[in-house]
Amino acid sequence: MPRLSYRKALTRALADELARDSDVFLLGEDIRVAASNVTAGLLKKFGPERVIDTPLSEQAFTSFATGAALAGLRPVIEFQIPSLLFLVFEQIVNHAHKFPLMTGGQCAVPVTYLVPGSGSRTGWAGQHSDHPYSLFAHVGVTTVVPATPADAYGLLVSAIRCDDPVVVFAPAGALEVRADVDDLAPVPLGRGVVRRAGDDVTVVAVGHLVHDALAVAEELTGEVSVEVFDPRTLYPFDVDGLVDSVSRTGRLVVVDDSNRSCGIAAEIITSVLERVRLAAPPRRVTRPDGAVLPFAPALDRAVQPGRDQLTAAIHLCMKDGS
Amino acid sequence: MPRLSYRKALTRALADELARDSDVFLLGEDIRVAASNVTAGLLKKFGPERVIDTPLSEQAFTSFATGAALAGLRPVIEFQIPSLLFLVFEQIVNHAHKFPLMTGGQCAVPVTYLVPGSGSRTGWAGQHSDHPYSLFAHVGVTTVVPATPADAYGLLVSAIRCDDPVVVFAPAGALEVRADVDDLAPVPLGRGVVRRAGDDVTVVAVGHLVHDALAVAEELTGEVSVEVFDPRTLYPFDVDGLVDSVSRTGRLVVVDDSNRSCGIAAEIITSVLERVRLAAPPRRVTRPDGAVLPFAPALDRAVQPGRDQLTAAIHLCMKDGS
Amino acid sequence: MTDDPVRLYRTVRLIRRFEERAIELVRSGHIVGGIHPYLGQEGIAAGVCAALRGTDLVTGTHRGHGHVLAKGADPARTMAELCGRETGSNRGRGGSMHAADFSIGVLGANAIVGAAGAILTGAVWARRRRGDDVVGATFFGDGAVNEGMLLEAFNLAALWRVPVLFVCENNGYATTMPVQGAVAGTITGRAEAFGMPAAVVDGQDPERVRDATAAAVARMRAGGGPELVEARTYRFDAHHTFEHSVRLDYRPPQEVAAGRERDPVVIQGDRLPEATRRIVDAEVEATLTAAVEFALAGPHPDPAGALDHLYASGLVARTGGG
Amino acid sequence: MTDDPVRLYRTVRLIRRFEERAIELVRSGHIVGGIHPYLGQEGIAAGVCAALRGTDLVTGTHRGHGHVLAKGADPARTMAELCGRETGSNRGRGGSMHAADFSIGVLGANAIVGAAGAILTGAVWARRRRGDDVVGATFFGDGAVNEGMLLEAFNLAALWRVPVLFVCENNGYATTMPVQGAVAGTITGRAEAFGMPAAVVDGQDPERVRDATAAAVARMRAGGGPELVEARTYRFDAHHTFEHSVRLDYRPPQEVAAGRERDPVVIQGDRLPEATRRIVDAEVEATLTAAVEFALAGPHPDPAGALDHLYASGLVARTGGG
Ligand SMILES: Cc1ncc(C[n+]2csc(CCOP(=O)(O)OP(=O)(O)O)c2C)c(N)n1
Ligand SMILES: Cc1ncc(C[n+]2csc(CCOP(=O)(O)OP(=O)(O)O)c2C)c(N)n1
Ligand SMILES: [Mg+2]
Ligand SMILES: [Mg+2]
Repeated sequence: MPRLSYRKALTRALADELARDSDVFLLGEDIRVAASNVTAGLLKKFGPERVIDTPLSEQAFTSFATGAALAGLRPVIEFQIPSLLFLVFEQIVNHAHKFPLMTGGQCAVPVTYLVPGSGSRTGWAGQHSDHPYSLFAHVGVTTVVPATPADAYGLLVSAIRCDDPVVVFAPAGALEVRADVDDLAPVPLGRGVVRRAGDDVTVVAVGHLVHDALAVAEELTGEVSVEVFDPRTLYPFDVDGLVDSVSRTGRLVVVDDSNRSCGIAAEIITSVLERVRLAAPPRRVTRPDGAVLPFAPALDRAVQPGRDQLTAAIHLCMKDGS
Repeated sequence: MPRLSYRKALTRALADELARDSDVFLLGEDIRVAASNVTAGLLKKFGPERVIDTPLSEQAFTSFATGAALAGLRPVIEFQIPSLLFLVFEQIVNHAHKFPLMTGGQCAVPVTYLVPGSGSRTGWAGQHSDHPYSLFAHVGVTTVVPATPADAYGLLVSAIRCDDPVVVFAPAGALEVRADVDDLAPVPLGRGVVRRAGDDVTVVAVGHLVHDALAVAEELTGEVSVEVFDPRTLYPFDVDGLVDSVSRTGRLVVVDDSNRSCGIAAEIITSVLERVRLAAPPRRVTRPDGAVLPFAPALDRAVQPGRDQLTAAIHLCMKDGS
Repeated sequence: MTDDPVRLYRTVRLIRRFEERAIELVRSGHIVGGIHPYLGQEGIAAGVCAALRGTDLVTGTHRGHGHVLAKGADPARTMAELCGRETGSNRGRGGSMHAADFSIGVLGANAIVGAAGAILTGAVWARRRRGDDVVGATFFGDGAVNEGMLLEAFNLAALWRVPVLFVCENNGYATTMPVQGAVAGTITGRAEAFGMPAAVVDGQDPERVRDATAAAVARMRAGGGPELVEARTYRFDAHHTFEHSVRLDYRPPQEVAAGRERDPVVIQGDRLPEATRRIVDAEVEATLTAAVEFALAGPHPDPAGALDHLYASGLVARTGGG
Repeated sequence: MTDDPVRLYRTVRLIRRFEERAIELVRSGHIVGGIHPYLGQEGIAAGVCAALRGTDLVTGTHRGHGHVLAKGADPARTMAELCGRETGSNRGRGGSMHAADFSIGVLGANAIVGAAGAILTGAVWARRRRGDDVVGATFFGDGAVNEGMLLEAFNLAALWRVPVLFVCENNGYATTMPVQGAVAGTITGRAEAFGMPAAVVDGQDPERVRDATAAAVARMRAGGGPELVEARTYRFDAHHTFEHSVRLDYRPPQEVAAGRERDPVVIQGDRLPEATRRIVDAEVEATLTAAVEFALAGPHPDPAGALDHLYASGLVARTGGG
């Protein structure tokens, strides 16, 4: 049972898919020397035709990948900063996502957009600390946010094999997570998992916050029995899986590191309410509306959802209702 | 009591603000000849220094406006297509929106982004038919979607006077609305309005769908007493105003023309649930998840929220609950 | 290729008459949303595609029927697409601005100015990587050379020596914006700045266009990198058929009259014996009569299939009802 | 300006020592998130800003301390900003990549490559429209010339004859990507393509940079349009201080050694009598000792103010708690 880091799991997923399928190739900035460390060793193993460094032309290389996908390849793009997705939003949403329907089904666009280090990397400030996964859930591009090394591996593999564009957010707060991993296997897109069973309340946590939710759940042992649900994929969301959990617990708290308004927390709450009658009003812990992360570390932390907030939300949720 | 069209109301708002404040100027594509008809007559009245046609360089002219705003002016940009906002998403979100916080309050970025003809203009197909207002509500840029000529005037005026960036969506489905307008006045940002009083259910409708909601409410007279709430501004959302309405009716249905997942409907429902206990599960009528509007008119219509769907949702909501 | 002049004439004549018939169908309401007529620019698509092979790849623009037809698309299925029929090339999902036929290398018209260059570059690169001896041609207007994403594509293609012919159709205007008001420097200069050979050619003469393309394609097939051809042309009709009902004042009538004097259909027609021309004209008429009949006889798509092909992976989107 | 050589020396020396002290503070953990050292490139900021007036405007990059200091920013408040203190130029909200001081025309460093050019163009245009006789200088790297948004800005500035000096700091690499691997054609050629005069200058010699800038600024103040200067330079240290702990293999040691030989501090220092240099060095040391003291003595911002300045309009964002 080898111990695997989240980052290494991403590397393994890339290596395995590159080895398995000659149509897979990597594009990105500084991926040959592996500045982000995710592509470490891949140039040597797969050569410069499969691991391609690009000029700083995010829009063009994103659409270049769309074209390559239209011609049958399976590009994986690494983005150095989450906000680069803002820069290529048009290329992903207006082209990669829309081509299959607009052409009446003549094509597929299997591109994977990988963002290692999404969310706050303390000290990188306002333009480098976004967590824009809810935007992709809104436009309807498959969006995954793995929390564990095994999922980082399994979801990235599934993303690469998926015939649609998939955005993979690897939160900075999860990159250093290590775990004993029995066997590496694809993890199906669109399927959540209960990380910890509980009876009183279901906490849905996204990405690195799964670990915070588990810690809070432990802390509350004896007081509140917390079930932790990790959706893994944000779009399409595993509403069935979550409804199953909430039907048992009757209470719902969501913790997510994107902005509050129109974030995934609102979607999760609404989707559940459409199907389940809750015993108490649902709660969400998120970034503030319109959040811009300030530079100073204490301010940066203050803008991200924290364990104290989650604990407080769980307590409030337990106090409320019938 | 002159009869005013929605489109003309936009023109009047631009003309009045150009006349009132010499710092206001317009930027856009084909605005001198007024291809969209919104800027009709303005070149003649205010000259080529205030009404500026740009090359097709959306990213540069959007940031040019940011710079002009930093230097004290109040640019208004007209965008010809809603999806052009995807193309300049980075420029708005990463720069215009973030400059004040990142500089520690050294500046303001009062830019107005005006999209006349958002949503489907039948026959314009997949890349021209988006309604991306929920994206801006998520990132926290002030977002307004006026439904009536008076609001088109009043909200656009307020947007231009606002010290923050504001996106103004003028839905294609509302542009031809005409109304008797007593007097033209600024409409405060962030304040919704009850368009029709009712007792049984509150229907929140966004933009042009306000008119559909009013029509459905009329149709249901005698059967269900429908209150129609028009938020006008989607971010910041007038939760107080809506809570006031829903506290009375106890039931909530939202109809909105953006995609379902992480759309404004989910936000509205969640925000209300955080404050009000409902008598029945809330309902939403939206575009489907990940919607791309197909070209053929019947398909295009099928993907937009319709009156029948709203009627059905109201009926379901009335049947449910206590 | 002794019949080349005839084939070229057939192509320009076919496009000419296709557009005229399409405009009739716009007027009669069979084509919803209007079209961007290619009238006057037929020589470019015809000349370029005459120098390409069937397996080569092309992308078009919003003014895209000519590109598609010249590359060999079936006029009947293309017309059916414009009419939004199930029998259309895109099953009625794309319409005028997205007509595509992947089976003959037409990766689609594209409604976003400047967007297709990078897509085509990626597609050609991918096909060559798989061992196919293909080149590509991407059409765009004089307005597109101001879009950063296209300039980024110039750089990528030049850097990676992808054999793509960038075909700039300089018709003097981007909608109503004259090229001199939008393009600092020159169009060919922009290509040369990226180390790409660039030539100006008379776009009204199909043979000149063909010869320039053939020369460039020969260099590209021999291992050369991308090139640019600026084809000087004139748009005989409206930017879009909406101008047929709304007068926009931007081209002096004398200029339009002068521009229309050099007609590619006449120029090429004059190279043929009268009798041959008559035969071709009759063939084209028959083809288009059949095309219009085919188009109008085609079934309208069933709204139940409005979201067909939204996801190539088989993912089924949640619909928008309450 | 007889003391010009001294002032230039003081500036390069100040930047050099500022960076060295900042690196110490990174090592000691006082600066969180690291910095992009400007070491080796000091001659460019110093030379450019020496030819500007106090009222002129500049924007910098992620490698931005030099630009800010050369334009006259207070080293103490800048260092406090890097340390995330309330006493920093941006109240600790911006950090290294966003240091700004609008009072002296520093519209900020900017962490998005290629983004600032259009912003500065708009700001200079706006100030001139208000009657102020200002010009601007925007710094960017060799990587930025591949960003479409910057190339669009070249076009806008050239077209509208906005007096902006585009200063390309060509240090041979964009992170680890060599300029030859990323830039097809030449950097100056790209400017010339937009009709902009462009010159290559030795960026290691502050006086050469100053002279080239002075000549360009004189032409611009006399009514000329924008110009570009490509300053050839070499980055003496890491792309970012994270390289101090993670070895990235992309610059041969001999190249680094050779690059470090032409040191702008030495080149300019050699122009001064030894005694003068000592006096300046002592002054700079004193300034920086005071700056570091000031920085470290400054209070950390109160997390309660984490969202201060998010909205210039006074809008108060909802927080993220449950
Ligand atoms: C990125 C983008 N900006 C604006 C538009 C709206 N628009 C459609 S066609 C057009 C003019 C294009 O001009 P040009 O490139 O010269 O092509 P032409 O129409 O002359 O063939 C504009 C502005 C668009 N579709 N995409
Ligand atoms: C648009 C964008 N792409 C990528 C990055 C990540 N990044 C930061 S600095 C940098 C290299 C910039 O190179 P260059 O422009 O030559 O400036 P230098 O660092 O050499 O000063 C990269 C890729 C970014 N900040 N912005
Ligand atoms: Mg044109
Ligand atoms: Mg560089």
